[in-house]
Amino acid sequence: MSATPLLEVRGIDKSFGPVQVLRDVALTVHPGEVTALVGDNGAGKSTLVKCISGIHPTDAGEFLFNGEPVHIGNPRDAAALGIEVVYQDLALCDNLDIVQNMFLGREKRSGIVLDEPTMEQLAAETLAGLSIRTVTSLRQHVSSLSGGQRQTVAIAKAVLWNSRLVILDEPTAALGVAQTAQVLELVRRLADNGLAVVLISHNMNDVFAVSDRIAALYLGQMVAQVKTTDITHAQVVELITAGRSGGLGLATDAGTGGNGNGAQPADSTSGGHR
Amino acid sequence: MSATPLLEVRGIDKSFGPVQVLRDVALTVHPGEVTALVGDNGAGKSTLVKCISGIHPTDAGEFLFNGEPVHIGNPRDAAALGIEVVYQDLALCDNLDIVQNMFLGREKRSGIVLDEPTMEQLAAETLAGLSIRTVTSLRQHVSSLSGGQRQTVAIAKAVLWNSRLVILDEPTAALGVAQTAQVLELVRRLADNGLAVVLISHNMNDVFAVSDRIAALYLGQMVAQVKTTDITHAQVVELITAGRSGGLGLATDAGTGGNGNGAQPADSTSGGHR
Amino acid sequence: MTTTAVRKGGPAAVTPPPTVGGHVRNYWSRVRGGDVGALPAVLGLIVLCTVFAVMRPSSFLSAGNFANLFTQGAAVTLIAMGLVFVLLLGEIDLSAGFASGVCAAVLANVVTVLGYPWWVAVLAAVATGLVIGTGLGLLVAKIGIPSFVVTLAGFLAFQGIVLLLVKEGTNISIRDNVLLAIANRNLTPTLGWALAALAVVGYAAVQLLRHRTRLARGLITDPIAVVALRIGGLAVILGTAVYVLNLERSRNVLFSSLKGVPIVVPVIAVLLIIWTFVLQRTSYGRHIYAVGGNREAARRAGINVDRIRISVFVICSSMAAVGGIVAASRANSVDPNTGGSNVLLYAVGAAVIGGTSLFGGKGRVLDAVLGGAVVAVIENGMGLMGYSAGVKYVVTGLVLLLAASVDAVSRRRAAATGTR
Amino acid sequence: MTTTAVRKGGPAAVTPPPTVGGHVRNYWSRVRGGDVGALPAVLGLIVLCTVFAVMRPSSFLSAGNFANLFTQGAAVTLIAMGLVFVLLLGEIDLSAGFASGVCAAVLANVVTVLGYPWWVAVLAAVATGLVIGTGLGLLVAKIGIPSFVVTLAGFLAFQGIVLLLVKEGTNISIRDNVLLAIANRNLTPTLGWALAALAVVGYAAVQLLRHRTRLARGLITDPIAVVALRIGGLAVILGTAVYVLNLERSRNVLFSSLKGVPIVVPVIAVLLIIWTFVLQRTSYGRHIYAVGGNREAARRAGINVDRIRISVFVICSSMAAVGGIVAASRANSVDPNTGGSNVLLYAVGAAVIGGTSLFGGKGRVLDAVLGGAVVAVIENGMGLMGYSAGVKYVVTGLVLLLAASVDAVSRRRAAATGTR
Amino acid sequence: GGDSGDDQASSAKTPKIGVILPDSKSSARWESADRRFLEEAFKAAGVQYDIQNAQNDKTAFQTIADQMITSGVTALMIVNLDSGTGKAVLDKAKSQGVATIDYDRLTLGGSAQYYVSFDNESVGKLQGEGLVKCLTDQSAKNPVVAYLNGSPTDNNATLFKNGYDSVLKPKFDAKEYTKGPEDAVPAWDNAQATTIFEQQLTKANGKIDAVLAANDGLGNAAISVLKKNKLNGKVPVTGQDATPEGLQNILAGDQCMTVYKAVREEAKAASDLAVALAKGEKKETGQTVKDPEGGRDVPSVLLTPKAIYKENVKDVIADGYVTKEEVCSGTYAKLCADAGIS
Ligand SMILES: Nc1ncnc2c1ncn2[C@@H]1O[C@H](COP(=O)(O)OP(=O)(O)OP(=O)(O)O)[C@@H](O)[C@H]1O
Ligand SMILES: Nc1ncnc2c1ncn2[C@@H]1O[C@H](COP(=O)(O)OP(=O)(O)OP(=O)(O)O)[C@@H](O)[C@H]1O
Ligand SMILES: [Mg+2]
Ligand SMILES: [Mg+2]
Repeated sequence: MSATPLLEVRGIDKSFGPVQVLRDVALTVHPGEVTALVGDNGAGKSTLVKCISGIHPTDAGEFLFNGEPVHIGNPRDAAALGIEVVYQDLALCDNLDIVQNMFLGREKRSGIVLDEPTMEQLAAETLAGLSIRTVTSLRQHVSSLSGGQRQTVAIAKAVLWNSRLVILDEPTAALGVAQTAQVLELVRRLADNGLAVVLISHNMNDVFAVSDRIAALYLGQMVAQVKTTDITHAQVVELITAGRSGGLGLATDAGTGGNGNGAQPADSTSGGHR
Repeated sequence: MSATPLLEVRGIDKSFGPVQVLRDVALTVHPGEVTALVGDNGAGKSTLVKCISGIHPTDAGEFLFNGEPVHIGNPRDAAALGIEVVYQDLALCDNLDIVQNMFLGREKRSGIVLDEPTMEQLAAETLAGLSIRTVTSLRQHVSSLSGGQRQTVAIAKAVLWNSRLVILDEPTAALGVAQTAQVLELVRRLADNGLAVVLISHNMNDVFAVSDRIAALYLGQMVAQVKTTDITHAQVVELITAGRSGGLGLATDAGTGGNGNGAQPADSTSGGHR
Repeated sequence: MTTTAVRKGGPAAVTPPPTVGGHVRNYWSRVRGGDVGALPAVLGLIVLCTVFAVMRPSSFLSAGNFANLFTQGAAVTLIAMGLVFVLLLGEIDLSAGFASGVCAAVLANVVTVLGYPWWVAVLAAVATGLVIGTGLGLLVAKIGIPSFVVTLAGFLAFQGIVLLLVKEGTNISIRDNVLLAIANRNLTPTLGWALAALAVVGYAAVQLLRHRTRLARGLITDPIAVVALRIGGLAVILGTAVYVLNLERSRNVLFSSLKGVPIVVPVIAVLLIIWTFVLQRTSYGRHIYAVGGNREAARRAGINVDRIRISVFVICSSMAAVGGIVAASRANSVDPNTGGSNVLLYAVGAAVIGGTSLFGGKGRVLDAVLGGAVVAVIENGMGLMGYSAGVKYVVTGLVLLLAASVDAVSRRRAAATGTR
Repeated sequence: MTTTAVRKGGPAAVTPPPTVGGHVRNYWSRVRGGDVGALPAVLGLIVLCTVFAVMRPSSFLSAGNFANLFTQGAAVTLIAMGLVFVLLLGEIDLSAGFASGVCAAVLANVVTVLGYPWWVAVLAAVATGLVIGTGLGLLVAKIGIPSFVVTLAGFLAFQGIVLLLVKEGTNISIRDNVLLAIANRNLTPTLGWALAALAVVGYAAVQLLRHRTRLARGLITDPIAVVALRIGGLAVILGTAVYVLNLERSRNVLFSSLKGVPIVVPVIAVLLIIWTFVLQRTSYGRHIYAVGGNREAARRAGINVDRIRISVFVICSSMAAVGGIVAASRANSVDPNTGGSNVLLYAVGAAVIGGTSLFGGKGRVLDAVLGGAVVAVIENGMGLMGYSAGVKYVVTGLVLLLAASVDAVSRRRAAATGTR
Repeated sequence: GGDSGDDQASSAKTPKIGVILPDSKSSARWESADRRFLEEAFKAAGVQYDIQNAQNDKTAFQTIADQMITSGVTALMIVNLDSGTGKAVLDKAKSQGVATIDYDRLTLGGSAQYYVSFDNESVGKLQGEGLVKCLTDQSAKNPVVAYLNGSPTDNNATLFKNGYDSVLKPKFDAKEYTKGPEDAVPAWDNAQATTIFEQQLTKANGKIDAVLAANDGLGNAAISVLKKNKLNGKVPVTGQDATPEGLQNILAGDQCMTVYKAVREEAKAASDLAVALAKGEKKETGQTVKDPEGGRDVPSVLLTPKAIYKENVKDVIADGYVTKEEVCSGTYAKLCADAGIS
């Protein structure tokens, strides 16, 4: 674990019309670590990810990347910082084939011409590492893929690049047994190579198997961010479903949107609202 | 377990253009039982479900419902037989709200006018049984729901009706811990009430927790259909990934599309191709 | 900022707006969140009217001009109302304009050439619309030709049929008084007031009944004060409109008197109410939205998608027939250009300006009326400006753009907050 | 039926079609599976040509008529080629027709009224197209007005601008020989053969190079025999066409000789190759498909969606300018109807008939050419039939429907197998 | 804009004349000639006026009429798009006490106080006679004559056709001439006319010896195809409207003749009547036209159109209808000089 976190977000508020989905959320992500983001359905996990990756503008909050304040206005900004995301709603172009989707926005070229052979080779290699055995052709449109195959393409797309932070929103939800194992192994390998990884999952076994830290969202508030070794399975489930567990989590039921977590040093600074 | 199966399909072939996805598949579903359908990514589980529910026409094969031969040409035919399906690619109308989606195609009416209050009440009650706590309003468009919330709406939609066979394609993939438990409990309850339930899942714990029988697909072939009590966790994983396990599964690697399963009585009849 | 717990309890837990203030706040944050409803179109309309009122104060703002507005926009609005149904499915009907021409030509032939009474002619015209719509719908839904191509073929063929029906280059006059009255006469002032009162009372009854039912079932409902406000609002708007239209607007009262609500106004109003009811309160309407939003999901829900697709073309062509009848009545005749020139583009434009999406799943019949009003105001206002032909086209385009950008900018937040 | 294991091995495991027979079988099952490519449009075209050839054997099948076909369809085809880009994003450009009119009017003014040389005029016309496209694109992408409304406003405004540019109703003649040559003159027979040979050699080089690269990398590739077959096919088609066009088609050889490939043919061919290259082989083209297929996914992949949206309008209007230049050349003059009447509908129709989707994400520039050919054949054939105006419209509509249903029926299996 | 009127209600008593022109595309005359000459005449008479163009759209036509009545015109002059709308407008105006004039086109069954026009049938007649003259000059034997009629939706096109048919039909019947292909050109669209004529030529296997084109635009379309087939100058083509382009084609020998309508005179006559009516005066025209539908004798001023051949192109220029600069540009300067245009 290194001293400066790779990404630090503070005081994030986000509303959709009358509904406030995130309130004063803070999150710290360290390089070389897998941070698991857990929370109930509708807690705001995907929304938080989309705020970080520049898809949704935030109502308030600040982003520090490598200790520097940054502004992420759209997905291009995020990509420029080296942030790669696998979204829960996969966001593949159904009218393009597997290779085209995997290299979308960052096509390999020779001159101005697309370098299809290179892309096809790279795609094949990456997919081979993800145990997907039933894809008939890499030139198949993604609309004809099974749920798990689509998921795999989205994951493969994100790990193709030399990024610094990889965020995976429920990447194994549609995957089979072998494929899930491969992805978890991949996640671990990425972190071991020095990348920061954020993993969203509802599967506690997976979370405890690969993560270094666990951050728990409850009804749009960050109720805890602790080391995986410092917390038990049961405690996490309690945090997810009730918002607190023992000393962790919300102080009172209708408290000010505090970040009652144990492992976050910059806690006091994130109280300010803009 | 009753004598005549509620649904029996035999000799199903299905190709998409040059790719044959299902070959000579047979499946038997009994009322009062949960039949788990397992298989690797791309094995053809969702395709089989879509053939049963009339979404895809089959190239060959026959359907027996309650022992009677039936033709299922489109989803309306399936609905008329009392077959309800939760699809993996949920198929909700993003431009409609939760209540409208749940009653789509079977709206409650008083006279010719839609009976909105009744529908709203029924929807609220059904959703309440599925532990979804973060839905702001039942009049929210489903496009604004989180992944798990959408999943829950789709499940709630399927169980609203007095059906005889409920098929759920990876229903818990996006669900949180508590919601998953609720859905599994619901699945069990449906079967105990005498319905036939088909559950597709990649999670072996869930499969063993609720199912009475397990049917395994491998590369488009049905390699086994056995009682859950007759098989072990490891054996199922082996069937999924390799297509056979001990005496179960494919006889040879390139065998004729046989149904080498133990628990299916009408095995010999399903060999005929049309 | 202290945050109160907004969400708790069961799945139906909602922030109930129990007070008027709360309701207003709720509405405002909905608007800010992009759920703007009719607001942008109305704003666009207000901007337009202001512009024209400033430039031509006496003529644009006169009672006579206000009455003209309705008859001028009626045919396009009626065709646009039918088009909304087709657009809701993400289809298009390019032939609607000339379909209205064909129906008008049938009307004229039956009433003038063959000499049948007016109601036979009207029935014949609407029946023609039904047949046309069925044909188009079958080709689209059963054979699977894209609606753009089918209706482009219809656009050409119907143009030819109109020509054949009116015998190449001449025109057929309409002399029947009932038919002529539709677009040219007015209700008596008393009848105008009576209909307005009926509308307000009916609206109040529906709203209050709904309020009571929902309260009784324990469902969330708007506070009674808001309901009363809505009813009051309608009463004020209708009252003002009827009052203005009942003013004397003859240029020369000695010659003749001219006052009252134009007959097309209740015609449009009744059709608006009927079609809105169909779309919002029947399962048929619900299915239209479903097929438009996600055809595959609708099919999986057991909806007979083909039937829905055919039916919208039938509705569209029938409304085109009604539009054609009004156009024929207004022109006192039918000629080969009836339903031609810009009628179709204006009708589709009206629906789109009102807020109906070309991609299906989003739209209301009211959109057609509001958008039709925008188109009518532009035509009406431009008619008062006295530009030469070229300049007039250019300015019309710019004014349309102005109205549309007011609309677009006020919808802006929708995209910003991700609610689309 | 014995099933051999079709799928095994790693993710890139595919059934390689190593033999010609295998390749043919593979193609056929792809067609049966709904992946039909250009086949339906070509079938429709064949049916149309057969119908006209049977009804008017001597005149329809003459070399002269074959040459006419190209010049008659050129302007619509060029505009349709640009429209494909806009349609690929699921947008529409209703103003393309009159935009071509504006550009043609600029051309005529610069060359005839101001007396500049032809190339200045062409540059001015294309520059006008660029400016128009940029304006439309900015309004759509930056202000967020639906493209239907923006281009409807453009449709009106440009109509006015054409009127103003041609001084409200007069024609401006074009007397410049170079400009007149574009749509009215032919290549010399030798040059025709040379260009055809060049095209075949170029195609062969590209195909063989690609084949070699893929083989070298160990990727799946078509068997060399199939590649050779394709090259041979192109050679035969081009050879026949050039041969027929190089036949003498003057009515009276004593007066003058008339033979060779019309100049518009290489113009269209070059633009077809350029734009196909852009769409299929550059990342810009890839991004157009991505934005059209799923705008949100494209945005998330870091594509600058606004820039893409603006650029397609620029391309569309520039191609409209080229179409306008050809139209002006063909008519020897520019009048207020240039780019008006049915030009726009025919152009969009051409793209859609060719197989481009109105919903975005699906289409090729070749579609515009094939669809343009369908439209041109219909107009050409109908011109030989000698019907009265009314009957002609009706029959044109029906013939269009015929061509489209051949297309729809041959696409049928696509829907049946679920591959769309 | 030509609206010289202020927008005040007080203007109700002062005379104000509204004019509705039909379109700007079927013929160049409406916007480039009629508007100009009417404006000149009204300005000279010192009355307020408002001239608008309905762009071939009946709805717009009625809307403009409504607006003019609303804005207080005292006399309304219309060129109807068809008799139905025309009648509706005239009747409405009459019921509001507004005086009315039919300009150029008679509204059948209408109620206009005056009718001022060229005789459209005689325009067609001149075209027919012109074609016969050119063919006779060429001493053509049994020539094949193709027709390019005007818009099928335009009643005037029918009237022109009646005119030239009255001249040519006897020739066809007498087997002196052969009737070639005949097509109507939708919306008078020149681009479509090009294709239509090209197909006529293909259909006739190149055997077309004369083209009766209903106006100069259609004529030019035919000429462009003839040029392509190197037949220009050998096949006489007619026209109408005396546009600069048509006159140039005549000078170059590609077009046989055009029909010139002295719009200035027509405009002058109409504006005189309108000014009188607007002031509440009555004027005698000494001539009437029978309305076949209403059975009414409408007081009329009828002007005669004039056939223009190479010899008298200069008359059009001398009249100020087109300028010498418009016609005699570039290569045409020499041709102009040859034709005696100075
Ligand atoms: N575009 C939107 N408009 C309105 N509300 C939204 C929108 N997107 C999300 N929400 C709401 O925000 C809340 C959080 O959604 P989010 O998708 O972040 O949940 P999540 O934690 O990812 O849940 P899950 O585990 O089910 O994926 C939900 O209540 C959802 O209804
Ligand atoms: N419409 C289609 N066109 C072509 N191929 C298809 C189509 N639908 C599915 N396939 C192919 O059929 C195979 C089986 O797909 P299916 O969706 O049934 O898998 P599955 O067992 O449900 O997998 P998962 O667990 O990933 O959901 C896959 O290889 C897929 O690529
Ligand atoms: Mg989520
Ligand atoms: Mg599946």
